[in-house]
Amino acid sequence: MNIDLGATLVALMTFFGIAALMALSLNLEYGIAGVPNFGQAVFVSIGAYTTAITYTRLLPLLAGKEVIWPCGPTLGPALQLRSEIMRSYPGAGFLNLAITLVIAALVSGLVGYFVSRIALRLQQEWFLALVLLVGGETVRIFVRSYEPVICANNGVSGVAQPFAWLGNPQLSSILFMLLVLSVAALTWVYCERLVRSPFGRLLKALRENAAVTRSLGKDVALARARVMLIGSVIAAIAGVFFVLNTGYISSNDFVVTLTLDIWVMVVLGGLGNNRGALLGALVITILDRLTAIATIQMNMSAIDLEFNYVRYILYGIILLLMLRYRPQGILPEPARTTNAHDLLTDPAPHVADS
Amino acid sequence: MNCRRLIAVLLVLSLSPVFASGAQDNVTLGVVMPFTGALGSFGSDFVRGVELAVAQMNAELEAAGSATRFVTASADTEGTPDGSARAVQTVVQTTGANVIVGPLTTSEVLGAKQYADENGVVLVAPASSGPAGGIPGDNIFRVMYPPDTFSAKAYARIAVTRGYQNVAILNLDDPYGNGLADRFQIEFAAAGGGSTTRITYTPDPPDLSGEIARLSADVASLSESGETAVLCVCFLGDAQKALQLALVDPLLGTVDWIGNEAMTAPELLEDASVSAFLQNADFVTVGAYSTETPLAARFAESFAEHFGNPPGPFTNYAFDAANIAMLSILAAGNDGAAVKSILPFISGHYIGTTVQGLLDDNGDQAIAWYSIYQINADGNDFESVGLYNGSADSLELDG
Amino acid sequence: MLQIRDLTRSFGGLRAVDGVSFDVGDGQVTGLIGPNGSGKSTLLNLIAGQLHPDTGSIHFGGQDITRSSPDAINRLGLARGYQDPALFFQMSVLDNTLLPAREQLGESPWHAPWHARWRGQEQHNAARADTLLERLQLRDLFDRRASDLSGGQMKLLDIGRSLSGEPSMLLLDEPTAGVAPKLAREIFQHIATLNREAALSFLIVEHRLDILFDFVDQVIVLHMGKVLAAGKPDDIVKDVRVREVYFGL
Amino acid sequence: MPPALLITSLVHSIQVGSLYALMALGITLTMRVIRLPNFAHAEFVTTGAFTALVVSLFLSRSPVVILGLATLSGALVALSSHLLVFRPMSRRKLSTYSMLLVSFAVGLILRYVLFVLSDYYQLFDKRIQIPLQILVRESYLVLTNITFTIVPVSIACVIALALLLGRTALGREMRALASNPELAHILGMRVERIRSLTWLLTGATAGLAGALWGLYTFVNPLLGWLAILPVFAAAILGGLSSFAGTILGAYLVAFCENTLMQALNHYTGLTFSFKAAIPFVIIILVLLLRPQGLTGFVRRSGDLER
Repeated sequence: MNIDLGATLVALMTFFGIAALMALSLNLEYGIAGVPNFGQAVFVSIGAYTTAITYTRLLPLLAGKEVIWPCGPTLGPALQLRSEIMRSYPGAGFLNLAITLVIAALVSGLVGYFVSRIALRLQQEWFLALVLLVGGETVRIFVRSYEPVICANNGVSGVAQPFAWLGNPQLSSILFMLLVLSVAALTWVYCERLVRSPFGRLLKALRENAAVTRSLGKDVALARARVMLIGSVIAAIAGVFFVLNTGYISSNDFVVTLTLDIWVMVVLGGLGNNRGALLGALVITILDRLTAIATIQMNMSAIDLEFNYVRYILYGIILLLMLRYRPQGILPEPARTTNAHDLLTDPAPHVADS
Repeated sequence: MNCRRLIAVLLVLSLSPVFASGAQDNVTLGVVMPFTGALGSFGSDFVRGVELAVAQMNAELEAAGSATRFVTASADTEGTPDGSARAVQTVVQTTGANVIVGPLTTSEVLGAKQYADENGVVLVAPASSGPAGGIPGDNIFRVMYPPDTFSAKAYARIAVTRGYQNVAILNLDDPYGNGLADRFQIEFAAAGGGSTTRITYTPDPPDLSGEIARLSADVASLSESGETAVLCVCFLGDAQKALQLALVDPLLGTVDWIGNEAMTAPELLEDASVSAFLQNADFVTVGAYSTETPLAARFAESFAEHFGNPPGPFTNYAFDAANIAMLSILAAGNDGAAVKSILPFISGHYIGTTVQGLLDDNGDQAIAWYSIYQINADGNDFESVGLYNGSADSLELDG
Repeated sequence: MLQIRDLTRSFGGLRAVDGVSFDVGDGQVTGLIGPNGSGKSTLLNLIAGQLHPDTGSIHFGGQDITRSSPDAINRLGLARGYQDPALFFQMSVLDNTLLPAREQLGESPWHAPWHARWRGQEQHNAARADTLLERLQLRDLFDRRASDLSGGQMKLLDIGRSLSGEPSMLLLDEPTAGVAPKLAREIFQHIATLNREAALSFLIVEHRLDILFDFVDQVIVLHMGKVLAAGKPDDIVKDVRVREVYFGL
Repeated sequence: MPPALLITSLVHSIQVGSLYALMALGITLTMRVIRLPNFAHAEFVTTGAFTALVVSLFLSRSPVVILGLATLSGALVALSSHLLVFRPMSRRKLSTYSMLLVSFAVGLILRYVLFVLSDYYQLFDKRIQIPLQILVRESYLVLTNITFTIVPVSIACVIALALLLGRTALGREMRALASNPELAHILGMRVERIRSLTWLLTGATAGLAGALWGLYTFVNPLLGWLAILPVFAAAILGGLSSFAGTILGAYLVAFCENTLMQALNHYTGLTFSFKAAIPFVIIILVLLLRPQGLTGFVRRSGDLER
């Protein structure tokens, strides 16, 4: 078999960067703050749908062209136009990407913020999980039934990644991978800093006992809304890269299974540990690619077993085994997660008793 | 013109550079099809069509003393556009394939388009016919099965010829179903038809009861202004669900039904009550061109010999597509850009199981012949009762 | 400091708190006693804002807090402790103590990623927490997870954590429950010290009357949701009704 | 709205409502007694449907045998997932969300095992082999033997379950466990036995519901999964506490999905693609506006539960 190792690695790392963003987002929300976001797919999809709208409506304007309705009979010409712009107007492409990221982050952040605010009305805690789960499906059904967003079931194709104009697929995919990985790295640093700050301490307190945290004078609702806002922004950015990577936006991607995949990454890696989230994302990405390659191998060696089904069974078994034997994950949350301890071991701030 | 002779000619042409360079190589032919999901059984059958073509080609190559052998690498699209994009990516990156047979549906084709165009990968799609996929200059070739701009005309002609004033449409809400239904409405109006109504259903519907009840109401209101028929543009499984509900509907059994090519399947008639219902509804479908070249019989025979069961519907198209892809690779080498430029030529000179693979500017099949099918007297299979020539817009019905 | 007037709260048909009124003065230590089911815990929850009364009013420091949320009440300077120490068991002793500190810049996600903005304040808070832990003899354990502490230490940390928010009054629910007698007395000595030095007021629900009566300024006896008696510890001990219902004499 | 449309959609509402009621009761029971929002319930249903299909293909076409074996298979799958997964897991004292994830995982595994099996044996989208007969045909009203199986069997099963819970010792014990597990332990009830019986009972109703569902449409591995969210909607609408509420919720969701959807389509042109969203919108609205459900006996908001 003739594996293109370089390209496989680039694709793997790009996937990993995107998965890492999703996992970091959920780790912040559930791992650290204990908000059971079973609607991750919605926030990722907000990034995707924003991309669909900007690439079909805004991109032609930025390149000084007339907008062609992206769906129905004009689907072909609109797609041609997009590809042409992405090939010959790199400036418009980058500007469009920047605007997409900003809009996606804003919309998703606001949705996350308000969902969390509204969800406080819910009486039993797990109702929140259910509302988010079901809310995700509702958004998806709406988008796939209402043409103007992503042409309903058709989806939007031809959302090229921003380096497509280079005309060299290897180089442009490497550059895109670097872009995704650097955004993921920045996000990781940001999340680590959050976790080690008093904000992180507040979130962990919230996770352990929200009622007590509240009685200690903390605005629990606000903290929850804020962490949902940040998590949602990260998820939306992941969503933008997700669709740029496949080049296609379809409502089929943002089903409950996507949310479940992200949960598996975080639980596998270690709830409450950002490194764990990254590790979980890496393991799942590799597993995903390996099973994909294995499927091809099996087809080539004429084994008549549909490995794509087996893949989901594997997911389920891994998740069960993890929850059973290592509920804290591969890399459990460290006991010391804030920097305060360093302050105390440091003799300087030890002031005299009053 | 015979396929083998063409192969022989091409071999002489193409193998000389291979020998000259001394390369002895396995060339990977990618296959991207839905193996899971609602269309899974189609995909598995299509892969067998491709494997048969590859086995035959390899035998010929060996007999001719060539060192080249084809191997297939197949990946699952899960029947979705995004799954298709990922499958193409995986096959290309992990096997070095530059030419891929597949995917199946138009939405899957459009899903993989971005990656294929960007990375110079050629997709040879055997059965995609949605008008939305007709884009000039891209890396997608839809050989053998003509685009639905033609079949829509066939449906319109049938409806008008049979004297239906109105048509109630039930169609799949995807680029294929919508494309065909859109075109049908235009062509039906142009051919002098009356009113049409449309109900679209979401892919993989768990239950079509609402849609069928609505269809019945549409039929009721359309019938007031003249004879009405139902046009069902559905995948086979969905059609079966729809028909089960139609069986007990007081109205839907009283009008005629027209079906799309996916409904030209004997499985549909396994249920005796459905078979009776459709016979009573004067059921007619527009399907794949049934007149077979000598290759078709050989294909069916060797397929049955190889896999122990007869080929499924459209499997011969996968066989043809694989042959076109392999011949193009033999002629131009395993290189996307080269294959892209030579494929229309090779395809145009390839006589497949039904027709020659002449392509238009969009890289789509240009010969648009369809057979018109009705249920046979035994009620267990379909038989061809006529022919529609899309290029000439002529409909001939037997008897 | 704390004025409670005609407070009533029912659960279903049961009147858990029934027309309770009393005051806690500035710098006073008040004991709240009564048999099981007399409504003490409900009363505490009502004051802390975890429950809201059906009728009546609660004023704290001149402000009406009858329907305020627990966090708002805490921010006004009325903190509460828990009977079963409701610590953040997965967090360290120090983090538990630091959490309630007020106006933390680093608690806003906008400042949180930038160390420099909140490091100074955190150092200041850590120094205060250090003093507090020292006083409660928990200084050496600052790095431990709260779940690793002994029962008595947990009680102390619970008090320490409440204090770290710099309240002016503390509600304590059986601070010595399940604690050895020696430590129980120590806990009350801490309370007395805090009351003396920091002018903190206390409202303490307690079963150990022997210790409690040595440290409080005022005792309120609750029975069947009503105030049975209120007054100085010596008077309460002599009160016939209290002896009847409470001591069974 | 044309009368034909109204009558047909009402018949569908009643059929689907009966099926939803049967499934939602299982969900409610697990939720109350086991305290688990059990998503694997979907796959217990699917297992029942497949059992019914296989029995009807190879063993017997008698409805009693088909439904009986399907019920049995649901009960067995539920009990074995309890013994193999849920019971060991619950000893780990996982949070509700982790348990929800566990039930997701169990469902995922079962679902794809069914996928592999039906792929291997070519069982996709087959019908349970009970021939369709039209029993009543009165102008717009058409009723088949399927309707006359689904509706009475579901209702009988629901009534039987209600009697079991209301009138028997086991039912009393289950209710006690539901309302106060600690007390049930202290009172020396055989909690483990009651839990196992609860799983057996929910599994049995799920298996039966699956077979009936398979009669109504086609059998495929996604059958239960596609129905589980509307069923949760029904259960929540009923307040997750009372049987009457759950049944009411189930018929209401079915009514909205069928008759209301039909009306919306007729008067506003809303396409049927939105149909699946209707119960979800209901769940969200109910949870936000009236968290105690239709008949809720849950405590007032703003109290300790927060």
